[in-house]
Amino acid sequence: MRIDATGLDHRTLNEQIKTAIAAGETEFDLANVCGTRYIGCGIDQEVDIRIEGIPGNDLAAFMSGPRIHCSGSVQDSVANTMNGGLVVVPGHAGDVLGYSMRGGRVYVRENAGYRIGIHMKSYLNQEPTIIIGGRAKDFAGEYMAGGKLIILGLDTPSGEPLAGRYCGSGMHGGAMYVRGEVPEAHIGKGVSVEEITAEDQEMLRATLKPYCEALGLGVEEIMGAPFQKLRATSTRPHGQLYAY
Amino acid sequence: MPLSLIPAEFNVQRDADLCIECGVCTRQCAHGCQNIDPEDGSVSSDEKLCVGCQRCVTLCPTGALQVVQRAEQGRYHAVWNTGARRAIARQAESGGMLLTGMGADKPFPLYWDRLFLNASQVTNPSIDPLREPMELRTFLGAKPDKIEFDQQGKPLTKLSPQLELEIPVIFSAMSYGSISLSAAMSLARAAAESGTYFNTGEGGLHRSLAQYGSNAIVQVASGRFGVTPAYLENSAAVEIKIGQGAKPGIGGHLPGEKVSADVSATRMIPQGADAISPAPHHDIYSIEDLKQLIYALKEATGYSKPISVKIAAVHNVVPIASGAVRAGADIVAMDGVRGGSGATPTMIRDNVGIPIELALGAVDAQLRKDGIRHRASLVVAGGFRNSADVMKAIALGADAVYIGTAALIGLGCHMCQKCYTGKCTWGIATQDPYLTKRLNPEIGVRRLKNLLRAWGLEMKEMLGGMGMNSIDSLRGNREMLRGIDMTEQELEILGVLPAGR
Amino acid sequence: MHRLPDFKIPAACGTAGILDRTGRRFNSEDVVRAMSVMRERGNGLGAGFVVYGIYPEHAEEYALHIMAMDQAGLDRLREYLPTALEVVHDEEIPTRPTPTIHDEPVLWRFFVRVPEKRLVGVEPRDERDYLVSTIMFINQEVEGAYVASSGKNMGVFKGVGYPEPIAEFYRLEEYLGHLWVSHTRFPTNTGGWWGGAHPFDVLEWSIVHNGELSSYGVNKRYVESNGYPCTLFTDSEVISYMFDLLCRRHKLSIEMACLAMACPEWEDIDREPDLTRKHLLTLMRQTYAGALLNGPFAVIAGYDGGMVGFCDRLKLRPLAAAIKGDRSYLASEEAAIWAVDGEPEESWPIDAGKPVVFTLEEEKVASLAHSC
Amino acid sequence: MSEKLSRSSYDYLIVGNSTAAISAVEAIRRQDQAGNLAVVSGEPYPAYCTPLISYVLAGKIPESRMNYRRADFYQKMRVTTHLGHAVTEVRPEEHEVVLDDGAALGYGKLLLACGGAPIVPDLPGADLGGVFTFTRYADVARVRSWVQEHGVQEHGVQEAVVIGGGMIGVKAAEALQHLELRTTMVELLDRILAQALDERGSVLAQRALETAGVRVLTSRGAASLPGEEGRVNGVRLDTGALLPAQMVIVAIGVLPNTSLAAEAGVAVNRGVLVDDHMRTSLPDVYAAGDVAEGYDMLLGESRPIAIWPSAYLQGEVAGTNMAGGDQPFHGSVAMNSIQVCGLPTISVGLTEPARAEEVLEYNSPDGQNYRRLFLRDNRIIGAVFVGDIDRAGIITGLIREEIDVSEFKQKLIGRELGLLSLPKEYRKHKVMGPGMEV
Amino acid sequence: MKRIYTKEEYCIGCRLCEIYCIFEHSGHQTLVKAFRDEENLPEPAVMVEEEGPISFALQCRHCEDAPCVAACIAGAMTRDPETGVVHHDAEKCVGCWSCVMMCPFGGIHIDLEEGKVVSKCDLCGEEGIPACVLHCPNEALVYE
Repeated sequence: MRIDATGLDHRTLNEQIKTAIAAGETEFDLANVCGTRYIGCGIDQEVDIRIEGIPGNDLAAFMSGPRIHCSGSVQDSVANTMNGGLVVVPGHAGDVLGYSMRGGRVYVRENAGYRIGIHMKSYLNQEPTIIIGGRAKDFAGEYMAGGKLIILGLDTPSGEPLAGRYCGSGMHGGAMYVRGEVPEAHIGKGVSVEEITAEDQEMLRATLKPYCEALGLGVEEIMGAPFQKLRATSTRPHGQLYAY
Repeated sequence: MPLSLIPAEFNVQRDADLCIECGVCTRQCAHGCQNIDPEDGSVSSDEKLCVGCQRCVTLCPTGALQVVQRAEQGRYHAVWNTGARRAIARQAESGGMLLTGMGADKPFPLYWDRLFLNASQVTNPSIDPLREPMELRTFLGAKPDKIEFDQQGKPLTKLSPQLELEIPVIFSAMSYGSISLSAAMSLARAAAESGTYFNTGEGGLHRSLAQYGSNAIVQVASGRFGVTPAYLENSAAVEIKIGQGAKPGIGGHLPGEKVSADVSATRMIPQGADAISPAPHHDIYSIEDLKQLIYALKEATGYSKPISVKIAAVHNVVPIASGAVRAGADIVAMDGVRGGSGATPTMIRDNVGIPIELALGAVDAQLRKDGIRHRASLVVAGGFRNSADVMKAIALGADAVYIGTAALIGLGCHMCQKCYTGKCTWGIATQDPYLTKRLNPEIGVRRLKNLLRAWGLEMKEMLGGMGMNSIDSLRGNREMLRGIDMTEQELEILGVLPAGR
Repeated sequence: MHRLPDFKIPAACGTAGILDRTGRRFNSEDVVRAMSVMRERGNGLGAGFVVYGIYPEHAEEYALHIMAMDQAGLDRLREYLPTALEVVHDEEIPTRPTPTIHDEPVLWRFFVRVPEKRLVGVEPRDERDYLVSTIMFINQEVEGAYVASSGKNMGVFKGVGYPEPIAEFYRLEEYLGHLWVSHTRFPTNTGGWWGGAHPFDVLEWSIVHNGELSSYGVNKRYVESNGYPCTLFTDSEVISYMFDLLCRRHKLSIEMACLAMACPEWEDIDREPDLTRKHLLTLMRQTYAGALLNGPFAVIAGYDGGMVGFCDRLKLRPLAAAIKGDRSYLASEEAAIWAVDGEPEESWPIDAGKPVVFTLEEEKVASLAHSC
Repeated sequence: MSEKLSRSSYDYLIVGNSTAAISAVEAIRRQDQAGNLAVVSGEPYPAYCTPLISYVLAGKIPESRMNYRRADFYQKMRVTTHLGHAVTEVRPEEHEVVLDDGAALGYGKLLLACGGAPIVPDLPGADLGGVFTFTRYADVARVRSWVQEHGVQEHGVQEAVVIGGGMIGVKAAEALQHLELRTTMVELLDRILAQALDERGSVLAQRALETAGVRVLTSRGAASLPGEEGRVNGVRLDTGALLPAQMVIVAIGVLPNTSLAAEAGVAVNRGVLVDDHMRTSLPDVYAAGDVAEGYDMLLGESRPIAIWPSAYLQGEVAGTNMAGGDQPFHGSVAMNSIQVCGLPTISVGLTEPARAEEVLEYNSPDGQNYRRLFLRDNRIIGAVFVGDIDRAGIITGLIREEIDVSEFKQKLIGRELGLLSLPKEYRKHKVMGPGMEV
Repeated sequence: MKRIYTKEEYCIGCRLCEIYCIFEHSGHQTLVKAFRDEENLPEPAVMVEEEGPISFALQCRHCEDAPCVAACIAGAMTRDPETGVVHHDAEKCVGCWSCVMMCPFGGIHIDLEEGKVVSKCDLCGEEGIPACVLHCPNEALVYE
């Protein structure tokens, strides 16, 4: 189903999509999207949504199932509290990407903004994955409680850090994998930097495979460079704060 | 280990003439204070461990026990009283922030007690609620400005989604995790059976409570625990928690040891890991971000549920509340400085925020002035003790009231303020299976229903006394209030006349 | 003229209204006779009349009846008025010295139009809204002047005293109108204030009221947040604004407006079998919770199309309705109606919460009551 | 027709007056308040508590406590009693029985609950005075009068021998010892109570008897009973040794009283054969109690199980079905609770280690308490409790319900046995029965 | 018949049921006096089993098919055909422990020295609410 988003407000657009899903439609091509918010929000069916243009904030918020393919870049708060599904971004992403994301995957080809992957968490077989092709700004993986946040640093000019300051501060679960190094001064309290194990290596290869397929990259090329792994030193970062 | 300098807080008095050494006290104490000698069966108390929860006192079959707060210890000092010295000793020994539970225990001015309700005498009749219908039914949600009709006289105006309350009292946010499942179950069932609502807090909705979804206000807090499309769907309303009266500006933190298998499943986080709710929502850094989240939730729920925004009453609560209404909130919940909590740093609880009375008076007035009062309902929270407090709040302009502490006391809480230890001997603020059993939800539900019924009866009586038969006529009716012992400014903020005028 | 009180004074009252549905005009004698029967319902501290159809020569202008505390007050008004309105004509309201009537204010009437240019840039572009805000401005800001009535082809005559001397004072027997509504008052405080007497009026809406709204505070804040600052601390003021708000601004029918003000109880709504109506009532109660009048009241509202009488949901105050010939009557006591023209053809005490609307029509009104 | 009028006729006739008969009466009355009902017994007493005869003999309880039911039982149940008249013949064709006085009683349904009779061995001297069996109320009087008659004489009764170390023998020996006779027990097998207890149980029981003063000789048989003047004066053992005794109680077992049934043409094996509704091979004739063969759940075969609870339950099933109900008998499990001179012992089911695949054992540190569980196929098939028997019934329940205990068997053998030892679900659905929510 | 129901999940292990059972059968007017009279302190007919967080009170279930009645060789255990209550006549009891052997709940309390069953729930004389139920602070025992 093709929907021309020109002049459509988000409520109307989403209603059209939801109505069509209820009627059995599984594929959507949204044309001329320019800043429409909440695309895919709250949808819990496995449908395909292709977006031509630039979607607005809260793309894929509270989403649980759809596969969203964007044509270029996206704005802020993408995959907010996302429960499942896929978001593929060939361009860059704004701030607060994947906040409190519990499941599904977000693939960004280029850079991402500030505060990405905050409070990501995993539960049982739900494990959220965010892969950033380029770099991330400050506060990446803050309060991270589960899942995988992978930063590849592709096309990084020399001297540019792969992740900004306070990377992983308050982290108490999950892991960040950085292809290259995060400057020590940028690494948050309670985060340890570890070497990649053979197991990690396998996991990364498997995780990156669909990413590379979706964005036309070579897995082995990416795997060729060394990764480091950032993990929480404790699942109880604030155990010592209080007088009981 | 060096000697602890923290003085005992309580004196456990056991009347030897009455004690039959049955050992009930020793089995009920969760803090290790009451002990039975395995050799001769004699019972004794280690007073340093006593938290004053009164469990042993209540269960003692012969009334042999009394637990009383110790008088000031050592030399009297008006400033450096025992409490202040005890706090310092605790910190000197632990190096940690002082933690506490329940609402602030400092003697803040209670404006409720300085406000008086009106009653009819001669010039208009009071109404007898025993004989005549007395309406407490309240709807929460955005109301239309006016109703428009088509040519045939059919109303064109559509009503926004509403919560329908048979009594304008809601059980406020208490998460499963901070309270036991039995307590949560009691609240949920009592709400359902009394025609009101309970609030999940940010603990998710336990599977056994799913059946009460239509009476659940589900919270979306910064940790987003348990927030899934299904969670949002199975609810009566969704509440974005920005702040809490007991700890404005700071986040929440359920220690890993309380994250049991069941709590983990409900919050959808790993067992044993800390459940941290950061201070801010990292997707809300401004009022337009709030609007973005409000509409994200409206989209996610198909515009079928009211979206509430809960904020702590702080200094600039007026523009915040006004902003929330303009951002599309259907309900604005405000929690005052006396609001409760299962765990909060004492200094924050007792020093940050403002009383709900003043916040309500100011917010309601401003929203009316702005002509947007109908666009959101106001729910207020923070230390509502009785039906008169509720009536006064409604007269000040609230649509409904959240009660937390009152509900917990109804369930059996004895205000020892040790919720954060997870050793609640009343089975309320604990996940210890030995302790949670103590709250039988059958009893809990009955007690809460009784409480609401009793308040409802009183409210109807007061309403009738004021010559009204609908709570609608009290809402914002500040004519029904008079103040005493207040400054002109306080009176002005509350919008009430002094008693005698 | 005493100063305006700054608090609400409870009062009990007697009311009467007489409408000639064919529009035939008559003088004050009938309504005064009706009021005389109900002398016990007042205590001489306030009475008044509203009469519709008295200024056919100025039918297109708004008649502002002004009560000024003194000449200075009137002067201030004279100074202000032309800045806001176009004054077509003005004159003193004729009175005659009457025993027991004293402390009268300066009484003047202005026939005004709203100049087109005034509406430029005003949202919404409605001359009546403009006029309302102008009246509100006068009442609040022009010291010593108060607008007692402001509708077209009608006027309010009121003061401190019993109805008969007030009528005599204002020389009401000289006026002819098709609708007369009167009120006598029993305020509980000692002092009466001319402006505080009934009827209350805003534009063509005039209200006489017997009762005591427990919900006054709510209703006041409701109309205030809709742009009607309440300056007089009387229920009637609030009700008159309510009618203007609901009927003119919200375009509700009179029946709907009354429904908003005296909507059925939830118990009845819950039992309502007609789902469309149930939806309407639910919508009404939720939207107009602030308009719901609670506590005892019996209101006669006059307007350019007739009059409506309605009582609270529990019928705590009396109001009777009657029809005889071309005339329709409303009064606190049925005897007041009999006193005018003997036994009516039909008469009935009106039902709780159900308005009785008598409209001005060419044909005779066939139905008795427009209950909704 | 006229013949039938000349004799008494009952809708329900019960031969026998012990536990099976009484529970049958109660069961019939639960079903049928109207039908007429009679009990006929050769013993002249109202139903009494057979196992208590040793207590009466020992003087531990007065005779007044022998009644199994209250004095008004037969009246309340509207039962006609024909006591003191044994049935000599059953005539199934005529639907009647004949009593020893020649009277005939007609029946609609007949229950044979005539119990068992003690085995009297074919020993020389077994007919001498002072040689008794000990299964009936009358035996108490006989023993007691023998002791009283001869106790004052020079050669009065001072020594007694009990032949047989089974349950009856043990209780008899305990009673005799209580009467301050020097008592010796002779048991053919290598241990006493061999049918009930396992070896260690037997050792503990024997020790208790010995502590009380009873001399116990195992692996010995009686060869003859010498005597003079028609009175027994000793027991000659198969070893040749002579035990002097002025009184001998023979307690080597009980056999079902099948002759009446067999003569009437009822199919009989070791006991009267019955189906699971307690019906015999003849129409309208039922059998229950010690006379019948009951289904042994653990052995998976029918055999006479001469134990009190089984008799009671069979009687109840028979009575229910006679009166038109439909209640099957699920079988029973051998079990005995015997207090041996103050030492409580309970055994349930199969307590021979050879039959078990697994044996769990508990001994208290002080040696006072002993517990053993015998398992096969993850189910308990037998249990022995000595000393601390408080919660033994829980195990009985597990045996009777054939519960798979593989998940929690270790908890059953720990020090504290309780319902807590059982899994929650089982607590809820099986053992707790009505009124338990877990 | 009315029965005492045990709700294991709400039994808090306080053992007040035992205490009030003792008091009820002590013949004393006050709890304190009952416990002071140690010589005549009755055994409770209700017993709390407890292990960690699991606990429940147990008393005679007054079973429909009462195996203790079947087992009793002394006629001391009887089941009232009308009320369904299983009675124990301590006078008749000889301490053979057959009932103990048969009770699948282990709900019969014995005294080896006395040589008899010393307490078995009698539903407090079947009048009113049994003491254990009445005093259960958490309604883990109900009588219905």
